[in-house]
Amino acid sequence: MTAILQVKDLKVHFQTDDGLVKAVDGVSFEIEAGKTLGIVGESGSGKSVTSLAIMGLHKGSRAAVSGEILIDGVDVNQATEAEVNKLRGKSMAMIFQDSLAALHPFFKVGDQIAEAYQVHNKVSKKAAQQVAVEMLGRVGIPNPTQRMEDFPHQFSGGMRQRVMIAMSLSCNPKLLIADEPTTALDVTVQAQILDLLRDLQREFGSSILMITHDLGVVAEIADDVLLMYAGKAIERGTVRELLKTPEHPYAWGLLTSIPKLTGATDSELLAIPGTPPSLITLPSGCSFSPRCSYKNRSKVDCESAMPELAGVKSNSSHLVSCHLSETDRVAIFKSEIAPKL
Amino acid sequence: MKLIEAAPITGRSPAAIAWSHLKSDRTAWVSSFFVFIFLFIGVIAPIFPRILHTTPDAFHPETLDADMGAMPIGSFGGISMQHWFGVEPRTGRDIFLRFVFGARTSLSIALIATVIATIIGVSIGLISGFFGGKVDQVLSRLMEIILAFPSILFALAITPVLESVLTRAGLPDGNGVRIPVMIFVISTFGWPYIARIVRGQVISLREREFIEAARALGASRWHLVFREILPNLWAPILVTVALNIPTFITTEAALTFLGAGVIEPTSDWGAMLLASVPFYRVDPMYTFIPGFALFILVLAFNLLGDSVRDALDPKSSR
Amino acid sequence: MSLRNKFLASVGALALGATAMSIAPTAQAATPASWSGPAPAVKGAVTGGTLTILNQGDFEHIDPARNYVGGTLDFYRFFIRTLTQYRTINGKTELVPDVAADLGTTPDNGKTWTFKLRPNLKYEDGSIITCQDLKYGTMRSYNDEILDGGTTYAEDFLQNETGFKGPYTDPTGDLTSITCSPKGDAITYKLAYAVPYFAYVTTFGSFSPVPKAKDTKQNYDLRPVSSGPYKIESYNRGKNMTLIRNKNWNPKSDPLRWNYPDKIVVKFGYEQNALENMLFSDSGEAKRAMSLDTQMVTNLAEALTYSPLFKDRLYAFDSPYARYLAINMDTVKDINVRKAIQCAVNLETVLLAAGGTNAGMYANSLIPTSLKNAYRNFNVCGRDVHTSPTGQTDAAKALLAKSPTAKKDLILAYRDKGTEPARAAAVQQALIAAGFKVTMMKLPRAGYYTRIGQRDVGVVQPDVIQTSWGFDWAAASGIVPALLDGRTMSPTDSHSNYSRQNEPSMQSLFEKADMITDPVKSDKALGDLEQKIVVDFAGVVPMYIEASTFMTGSKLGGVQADGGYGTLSPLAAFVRK
Amino acid sequence: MLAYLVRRLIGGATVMVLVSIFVFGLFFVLPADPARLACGKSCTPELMAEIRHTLELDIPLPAQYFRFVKGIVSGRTYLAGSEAQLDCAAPCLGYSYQTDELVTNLLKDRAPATLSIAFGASILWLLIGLSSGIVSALRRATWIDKFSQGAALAGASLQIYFVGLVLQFFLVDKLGWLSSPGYVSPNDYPMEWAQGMILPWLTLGFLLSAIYARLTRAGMIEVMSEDYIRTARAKGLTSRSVNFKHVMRAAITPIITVFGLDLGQLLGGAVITEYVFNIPGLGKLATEAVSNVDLPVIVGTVLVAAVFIVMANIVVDLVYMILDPKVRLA
Repeated sequence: MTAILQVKDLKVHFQTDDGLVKAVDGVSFEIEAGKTLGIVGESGSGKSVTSLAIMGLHKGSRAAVSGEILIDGVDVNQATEAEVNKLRGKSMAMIFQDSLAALHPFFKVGDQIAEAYQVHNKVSKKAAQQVAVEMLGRVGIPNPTQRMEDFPHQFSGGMRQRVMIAMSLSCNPKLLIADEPTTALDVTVQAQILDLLRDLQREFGSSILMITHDLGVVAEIADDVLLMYAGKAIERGTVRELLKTPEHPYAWGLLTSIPKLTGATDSELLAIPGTPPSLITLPSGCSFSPRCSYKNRSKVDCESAMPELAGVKSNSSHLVSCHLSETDRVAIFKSEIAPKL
Repeated sequence: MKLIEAAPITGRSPAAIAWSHLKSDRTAWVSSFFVFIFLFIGVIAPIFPRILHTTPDAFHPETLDADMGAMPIGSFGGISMQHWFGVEPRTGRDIFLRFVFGARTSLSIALIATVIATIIGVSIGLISGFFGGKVDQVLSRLMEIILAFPSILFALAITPVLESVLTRAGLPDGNGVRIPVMIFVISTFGWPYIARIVRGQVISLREREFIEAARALGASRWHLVFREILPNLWAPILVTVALNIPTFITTEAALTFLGAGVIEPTSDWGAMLLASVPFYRVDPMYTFIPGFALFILVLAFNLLGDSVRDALDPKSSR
Repeated sequence: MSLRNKFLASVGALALGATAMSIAPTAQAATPASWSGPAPAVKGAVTGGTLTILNQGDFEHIDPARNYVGGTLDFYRFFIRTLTQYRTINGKTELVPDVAADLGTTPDNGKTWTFKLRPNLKYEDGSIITCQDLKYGTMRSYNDEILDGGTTYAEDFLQNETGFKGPYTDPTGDLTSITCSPKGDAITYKLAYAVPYFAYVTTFGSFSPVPKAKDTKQNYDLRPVSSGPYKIESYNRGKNMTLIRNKNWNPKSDPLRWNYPDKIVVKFGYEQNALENMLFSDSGEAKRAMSLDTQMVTNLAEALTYSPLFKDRLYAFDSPYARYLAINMDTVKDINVRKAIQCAVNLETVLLAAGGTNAGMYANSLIPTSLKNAYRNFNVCGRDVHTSPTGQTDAAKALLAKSPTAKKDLILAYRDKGTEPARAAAVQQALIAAGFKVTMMKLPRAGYYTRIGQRDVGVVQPDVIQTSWGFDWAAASGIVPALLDGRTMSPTDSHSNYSRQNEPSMQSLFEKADMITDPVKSDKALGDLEQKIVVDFAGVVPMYIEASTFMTGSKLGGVQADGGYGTLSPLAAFVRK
Repeated sequence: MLAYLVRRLIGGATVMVLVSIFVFGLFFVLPADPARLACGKSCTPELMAEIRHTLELDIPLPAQYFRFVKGIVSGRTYLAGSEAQLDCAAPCLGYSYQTDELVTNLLKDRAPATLSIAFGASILWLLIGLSSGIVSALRRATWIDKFSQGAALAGASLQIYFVGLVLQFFLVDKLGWLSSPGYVSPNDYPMEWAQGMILPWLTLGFLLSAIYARLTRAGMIEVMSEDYIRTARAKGLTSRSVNFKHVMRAAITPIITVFGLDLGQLLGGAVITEYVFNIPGLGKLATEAVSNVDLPVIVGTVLVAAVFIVMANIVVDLVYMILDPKVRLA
């Protein structure tokens, strides 16, 4: 198995008037060919920033990016804008959350897709247009030839997201980064888009990096999951591991907060007490400790230091960063969490 | 299904943020300093005649060369210890004093006009934005019409008319009429610009939750407009006003320059520039002093306006 | 632009009309040799070349019946001849017969005038100029509604029992007061009342010959038939006009015209500044050019600074304008106050505001010194203004003290034009210094003279009025009656008697003056009258007689100041090789 | 689209009618009664009445306004039947009290000068404004950005009646690089025309370009932060095509709008420019008319200027529709 993307100790810091914002602070992971990694976390946890860093889209902004982002043997972080441009769209493509904002309002969707194809393939405009039609067809947009001529605002949210997907897949990228692709859509459409993504992934054999705050989405599509909190990875493992036997108190909170059999609801918003910490003045030690209901059970002082991301038991693939001893975690999970799942 | 929303990075009020921005903004300091200086000399103008032992209107024939087209004697338009900025050709009036008192006239007219235009603009903007429908249509059309007027040109045309009307109404001839007329004209053509912006803001605010809430609580319309909406508009209003003052100052100067302004012998920058035109070649200083001063003042106001805008709305380009 | 403001013009006429002067001078006797052509050669003149005239705007009118603009009256003599005309040689201006052969004779002391006519004068087409043409030229000027503009002298002075309305409106009608001698060698005018100075009046265009067959009504303005040394080759209104020699003009028949250039080109549509700068920099066509309507204003100071460079192309001369303040005797009734105003005004600052010593010379009287018989060098406020022009503030205060109750706040009316605001400010300062309170009444150019003359009830009347007067002919009769005779006023309008002077004692003197036959004596009488009104009644404050400063291209010669019209005249101009 | 156009045209028309009523009202509150002015010194009640009749001031106000409008639409005849009958073809704005010329002729005579100014100046200010705006948006916070922003700010704060004189003093009088400003017909003397126009063009171009520089910069910077620009980059487009295709396309629309409106304002008469440089355009005509209380001309010039502004507004809206699909298809 070969890794398409390797991210080592990624740090993205923003210098603001109020101080240094550590949006991403030392995150590492890799994605293997054809696999899907889901990065989960609430807004401000740094997941989107991570995705932009991978696309090299922080270049020319105030962000200070450090660490290694290897794709196709190129370190995006070291590469020049020109070099990254070769990768963008071809080796890695991105689907953004708000498709209305992400598509140019003044250009026809057909042209926008064709453009994406033309960047990396020396072909005539006509040929590119043809590809665009095909892609639109592929992503399931009815009578694509006419729709080519339409402008983004003339599409429904779902259709627009399909356009985004068509555009991102037009050059058959090895890695597809989807930043909350379904958040803006209603539930039924979400399902359709996810199905579409899965089918296309099979068809194109590309890997997907799925950025989301929605465990449901992860369950649907991801093979592995990376759980982020306040710019750090706090738990990592296969979907199964993370959803069935979560190790981190935060993960527990997330899972128990998912209502059973009912649709989306805001009534459970306070399932995890407190609010995420300011990224400027992080709490000392474990950044989750202020909200952790179990920190008193810990033998180590949670405020002392940020716990390492360490393997659970013998299993090397399932990693967690928590001061609670494994036995405590098992105990707590059995007695208090499992029943709620 | 949503998870917990992120909390704001810091909990400071927009005003506090804006103020901290302004304080750290050097341009803002420098420009407001200059603005202050001009306002200051305008205010203390009356002390200068005492210092210089002459008035802005007093003629000084001794400073002119009668046989040379009555141009000032000496270089740079007759600059001397007695006459710091030189003297006017053909009258010998002290340019420094006229400059100082000119600042007084120009600024007070512009500022009063600003206040009036702002009051009208804000209230009309609020009303037409909040009540919408017929009211809005009528008011918007009114603005459209006023904006369709070639303002300077029309101001020129209407000045004598208003003048006669007011004179018949019993106001004294001369500046007693001229100045009110100018203020009226400037604010009349000024307010729609403010109103339009306010209107836009109100329309966007109108549907916001907190207004809905207040409405639900059965607050009266006037309460909504003035208690709920207005307080949320101070930022855009402030910016608009800040950027309008220089426009009004220049309009005042332009009107006077074109002869629809204050009357001899009252000092006014526009009038000084106008009077200097025939001599700009022979006595450049005479043109340069009021012209440059006007430039600095307007520049200062513009810079200040920009700073205020940047401070109040961080999205704006830096 | 105009010799006087147009409104003023008609006023001047009407004023005089109202002034019934009963007796006229004894007719001139012998005809001086100088009355027969040709005009004496100009020193150093060369024939040939093209004279260029650059003007701001087009001529208002060149139809003789409609033209009343100083510069144009002077210029159009190139192709228009009138009954009498002014001749200027070496700075000396005199009245000479033009189409006429003498300056007229009157059997009945000025009510009837007969002029002998020069034999066989020709139009440009070679046809003879007849007495009938002269009569017709006057008759058509009665059609004011079609031929607007021009003087109203003919209508004002000539009898018109039949109520003739002009040849266009009643083609069958006749102006019986003009008759031609059987041989057609003399023309006779019957006046409604005696006008001793009628020979001056006949210098105006309504006394020029127009061939009825060639009269094109309004369009005559575009192509008048020439009787002078040049004829119109082309005339594009608002753009340009070209004059070429008129072969049928005979120099021997003309005592006042020259024809040195082969061609005269007039161009219109230049802006004051641009034009001034062209002449100033003496560049391109401006080398051979002059302007009829553009004085040096902007560049005056510069021109003076380097005057040696310009000495032979800079022309400074007295214009016929007297600049003065009229004190409204209706509203300022107290003599002491009026005298105080007179004392307070500081002629020095006023003249400086006008541009200094080059803008004019201090005046104690409305009558220019050039009118020897009429001018009186009296003191105003006890001082000779020529030597001590500054305001007599203390004297003024003393006078005011004499009548403490009298009104001391004055409205000062002035026109928003040229240096007038600055001058008004000078007056205002002087008055304030003397203890007056002064409100400035700034009035637009148009209708200024109407506004300041209004006496209608309910109209705010100014107390002090800044105005000016340029005489139509060089005689006190062209000044004093128009400006100071109470009889000119109507209940609603002061006409040009802006002082509203109507003192009984003065009016009786005016009536006496009417009786005077001899022009010299009449000048003297009117001079005395003016002195009394200025000194004893302080009805006006004379300030200065205006001087004009013109510039021409360096290659022009023979250009001269014309005393007749107070403008720079191209009549004798020639182009240096 | 068509319906919209019609609606806008009707709207514009109503605005014009209201403007005209308002301006026409000037005739009657005026300080100097035109008849009294024309009547002059020798004014008798009879003469006064006659003049009132000639000027058609002796009929009720609405009737006068109606005739005025009718004159514009289909021409009118003064003193019909009399010897002095005057026919005034449509669009008739009457005769100048000052020069007795047809107002429409005066306007025709003066329009070319104003057009000349607008023509040259607008090209200049677009070029300068856009380019410097783009440069400083792309080279943000560099010295060149700071410089052009400084220049723009200065330009926005300078007054034409000051800059004009200063430039004339140096470029024309002292250095003699330019010939003194003025207007001659480009047909008769194309060279002199250009020479005379350079200074006005430069002055106006520089001052107005300031606004455009600021506008362009702000607009581009705002667009650059848009999601769809990020998308464009994510596609792997070169920064060149991102900036000049994607960013410009979105940033240009408001600039064109402002340009249209400015041009409309200018065509109505560059009052101050013409005044400063002595250029016989519509603005000059208007100022002269005002100082002469020449009502028909005042009304004429104001109306023409208003027409230009209203037209500009409509054109701009249409252009906007073409440029912005959202509006177009809404």
